Amino acid sequence: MESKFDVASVRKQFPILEQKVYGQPLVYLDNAATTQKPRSVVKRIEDAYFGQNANVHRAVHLLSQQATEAHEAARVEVQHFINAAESDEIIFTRGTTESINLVAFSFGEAFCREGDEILISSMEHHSNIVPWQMLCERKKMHLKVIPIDDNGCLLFDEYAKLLSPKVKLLAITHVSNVLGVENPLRQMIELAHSQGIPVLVDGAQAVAHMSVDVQALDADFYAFSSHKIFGPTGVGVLYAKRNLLEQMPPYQGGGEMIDQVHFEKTTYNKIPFKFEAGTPDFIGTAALAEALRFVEEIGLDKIAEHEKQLLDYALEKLNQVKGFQLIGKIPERHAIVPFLLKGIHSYDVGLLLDKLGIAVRTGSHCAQPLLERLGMDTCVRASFAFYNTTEDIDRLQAALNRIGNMFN
Amino acid sequence: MESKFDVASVRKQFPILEQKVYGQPLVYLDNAATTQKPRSVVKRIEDAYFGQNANVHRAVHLLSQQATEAHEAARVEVQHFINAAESDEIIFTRGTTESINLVAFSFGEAFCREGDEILISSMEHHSNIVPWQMLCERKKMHLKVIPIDDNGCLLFDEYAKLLSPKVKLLAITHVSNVLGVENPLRQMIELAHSQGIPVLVDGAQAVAHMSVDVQALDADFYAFSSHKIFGPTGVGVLYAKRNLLEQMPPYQGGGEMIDQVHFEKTTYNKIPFKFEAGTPDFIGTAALAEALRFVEEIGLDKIAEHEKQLLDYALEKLNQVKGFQLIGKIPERHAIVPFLLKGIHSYDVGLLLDKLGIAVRTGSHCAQPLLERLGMDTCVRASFAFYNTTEDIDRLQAALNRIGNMFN
Amino acid sequence: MNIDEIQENIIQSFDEIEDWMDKYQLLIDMGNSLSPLDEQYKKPQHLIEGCQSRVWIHASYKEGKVYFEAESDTVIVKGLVYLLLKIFSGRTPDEILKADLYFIERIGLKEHLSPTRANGFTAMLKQMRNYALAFKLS
Amino acid sequence: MNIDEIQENIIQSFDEIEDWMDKYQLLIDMGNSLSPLDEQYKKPQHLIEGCQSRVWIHASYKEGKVYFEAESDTVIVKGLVYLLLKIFSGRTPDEILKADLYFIERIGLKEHLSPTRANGFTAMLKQMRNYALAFKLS
Ligand SMILES: Cc1ncc(COP(=O)(O)O)c(C=O)c1O
Ligand SMILES: Cc1ncc(COP(=O)(O)O)c(C=O)c1O
Repeated sequence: MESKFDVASVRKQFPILEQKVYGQPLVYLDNAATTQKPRSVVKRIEDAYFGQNANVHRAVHLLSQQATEAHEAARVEVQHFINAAESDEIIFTRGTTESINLVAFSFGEAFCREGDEILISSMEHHSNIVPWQMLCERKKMHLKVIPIDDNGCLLFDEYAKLLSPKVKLLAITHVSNVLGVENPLRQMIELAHSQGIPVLVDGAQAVAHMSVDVQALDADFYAFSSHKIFGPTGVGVLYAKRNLLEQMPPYQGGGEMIDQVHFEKTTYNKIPFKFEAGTPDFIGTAALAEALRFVEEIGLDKIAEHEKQLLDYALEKLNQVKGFQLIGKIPERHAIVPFLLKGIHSYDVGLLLDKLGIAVRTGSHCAQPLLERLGMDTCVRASFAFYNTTEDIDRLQAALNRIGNMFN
Repeated sequence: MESKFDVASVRKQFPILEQKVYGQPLVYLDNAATTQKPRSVVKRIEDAYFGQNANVHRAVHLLSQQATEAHEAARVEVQHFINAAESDEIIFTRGTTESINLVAFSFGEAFCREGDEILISSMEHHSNIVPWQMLCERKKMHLKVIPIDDNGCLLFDEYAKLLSPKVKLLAITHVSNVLGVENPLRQMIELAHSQGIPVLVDGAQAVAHMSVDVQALDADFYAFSSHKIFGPTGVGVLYAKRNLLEQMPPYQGGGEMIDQVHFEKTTYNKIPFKFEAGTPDFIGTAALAEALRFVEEIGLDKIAEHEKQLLDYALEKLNQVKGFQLIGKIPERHAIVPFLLKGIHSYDVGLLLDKLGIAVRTGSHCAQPLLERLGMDTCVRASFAFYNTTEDIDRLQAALNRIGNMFN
Repeated sequence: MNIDEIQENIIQSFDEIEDWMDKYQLLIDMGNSLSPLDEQYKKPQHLIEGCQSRVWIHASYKEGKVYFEAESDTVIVKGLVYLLLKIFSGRTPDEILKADLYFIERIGLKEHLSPTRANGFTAMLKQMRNYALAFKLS
Repeated sequence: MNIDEIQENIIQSFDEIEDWMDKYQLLIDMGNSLSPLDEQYKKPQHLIEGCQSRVWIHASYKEGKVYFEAESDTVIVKGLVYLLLKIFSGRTPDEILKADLYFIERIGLKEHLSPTRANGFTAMLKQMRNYALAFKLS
């Protein structure tokens, strides 16, 4: 395979990839769960702790000013990364899950009443299901689910039928974390907007693999996690349109999210601070900015191209494995290969792959309803990042062949 | 001053303390806002990212197992640090603020009804005020406030009078972040419990300065932030008694907090996972454990002793500064000196101290109602950690003298 | 043979094998040789659900001894179950309750004992002890 | 003198000073020399509230020129206000709107322009421009 960027030199930036597992060089194919970090990200953390660590937004002293500047510069970096109109529309959270919970609460308080509906799809991650179930339970609302076909593709006509004035929000994943299928967001959002329905996009599995433009998508909310895009754990992003954020009440109280606090009456700060209660993870946000710069320097186009080649290569190679069953025939698949080995439980497959130095994920991938719909309890998922190579795939293929032989 | 531990060698573990600010060696006296990090904590972060970074609780592969073990070992470390009965009673959050918001929501949902009351004190940080105001607004409840005297000490008799069957929870700070005053928690909790009222303690300003035993206190909830105890930003702790946690509904949905997800009905995981939605900051928790080990190795008794000596020394020295006005005459003060310089705005004081290399905090310290009660808008706060020295105090004293002269 | 002798036997047969994959091959072979659980026992009340796999277990008590039958949907867990039955089935409740199960760690499979709930193995072990206790008190 | 000439003047007087504390001494002296704002203007409608300090500002328009009076509760911000008034007061709206205020950065005080709201200085600057615009359109 010819790749447009030098994967070997990119890999050098990820020390963990040199590690051995049970004596075998690590093949890390669990990137959809979390990604590895380049040196620059970890160095940023170290430099920040040893050079400019002080609480942000609060003090007049130099360290605090530097920390605040780094934190706010990270907001601008994120803004540019997803092409938001203003940096005030970027809210830092702990992760995709918290971003969605924030919307479920605050949007729910502002806009939802008994009898209203929230629309999601059958392929959502639990983090884009449970917050809505909790909202629906609290407010006596209904959760409606867009069905998918047997391949895992969303049924657009069914979606269209489910739209109604009762629907207060569509919450949909950009890319499925099990199937890698990309949803037709532009058309979906256009249709929802034509009926005045705002749309939240769960971008957890998209941002590391394709260039995202929230304005072009016209998404009202867009959520993702730093740790899935080569950044630190503990940080997430919620993009939201100003106009919605301004109408929504705060989610958590305390710290810098206030304007004036009196026991009788408290007024809130302006956005984004209204939604950032407590000391933010200002070291984490600075490190996330570093990760985004790392990705931008490689270029998402090159990343997508490399991953596409990897995926094609993987499908070709793995299809040669006896008993290999790819899950879902999908036209546009991103960086994820979900599969079963016929007659072998995926737990056994994952466990033995580990002993051969290959990290994949098995189980229900926090998407039980999707697996149930596809008629299975668990599956194996190999998921890529730009640092993966065709050799990784070769190792996977060889390992699966070997494992297959162990069960006969 | 003679100290029982070698502050010079301890300081070597904190590279940031060697930094220069405007050409002057840094004197960091803003520890109540956030603390600096020892090498071991930052090294732990680096080692974890480059050695065992994988999503926790989810996969069968080795990296994930190692990350999970480290994360769960951190829970046990926290348990021992505050002497909780079980590690299941330790919930990881983003910080004190989120811990309190979690309780305000989940306890509120489980136990509070229209007309009920929440009791707080006049000296609370905004993070222990606003969440309760939001709860009270949502549930049409009332926030009651225990008054303080002119020195900032809680009026115990008034507290006793405010207890009633309507009070569903007392939420009180362990140590005030402005005054450094410690509240008589044992007596307060005993009295509250005698009337069946559970107690949440905001421990943000306590844990780095004294040994905390949640069982001895008999606190029902205890919240603190990693970044205020030499650990990383973005991590916090909520201790809560099992029996309460089991009765409370989850706060956020998604990820590992579930047992089974069906669109019709979702069941939740057991504690602590029920309250930890989404990918936790497993690198942060491991680094927090490292910070707690660092503190334990020095020993909180020694730390308290050193800080007491520092405080005495500071009060003696600063009282010699012309126009120095200590805020609050308090018997038991911890590591915090709040003051005004007569006739000089605290913003001007803080700004000029910064130019002399001294970092303090000025403003209302996220405790506007307290400052209002004490008859001021802002004040200057110098706050210590164990790595501060008498030389730091000398520098502060000299700087204040110099600043005083600039305004005449 | 008593429980510890069986454990030593097991440890020895795994110790002879160097390669990880060969150890697992042995476990798989053991799993495949486990006699299937009678369909009547594959009911929810006998099910122990892990996050990724399931174990069904049935116990009976005859003449002071506990007999276990069990099965799992994954072959590797079945292999572990095979070993457990070899050790526990046909023992008195006291033997079971007093036993110190060290073989799992010694053969390098302690990951299966991790508190994460990937497989139902740990829960099954607990369940076997519960059965023993219940029979003892009955 | 036009706005830029005044800025150059200011820069020069600060450039002559080496020590940070002496620069601030100059600012403090300027602040102390600022004539107090008439009490009638110290009303909420003229107040710009920072997180740590306040600025009151009043503007009037006479014969095509904008006159500002202002005050702050901190002397250092008063010093900055003094400089701003020196530059802006008595100018036409167009001069104010077109002005590029570079002196603050050049004298090393750009921290006061940070978007954090510690002092009300940035907001005051914006407010002065707003006044100019309003008078221009009136
Ligand atoms: C007493 C007290 N409570 C709560 C907090 C909030 O902590 P955090 O901002 O880490 O959530 C602080 C610190 O700012 C504090 O001092
Ligand atoms: C599609 C999708 N949504 C949401 C999440 C939750 O992300 P996090 O656990 O970082 O909050 C994930 C990852 O687990 C995901 O893949």
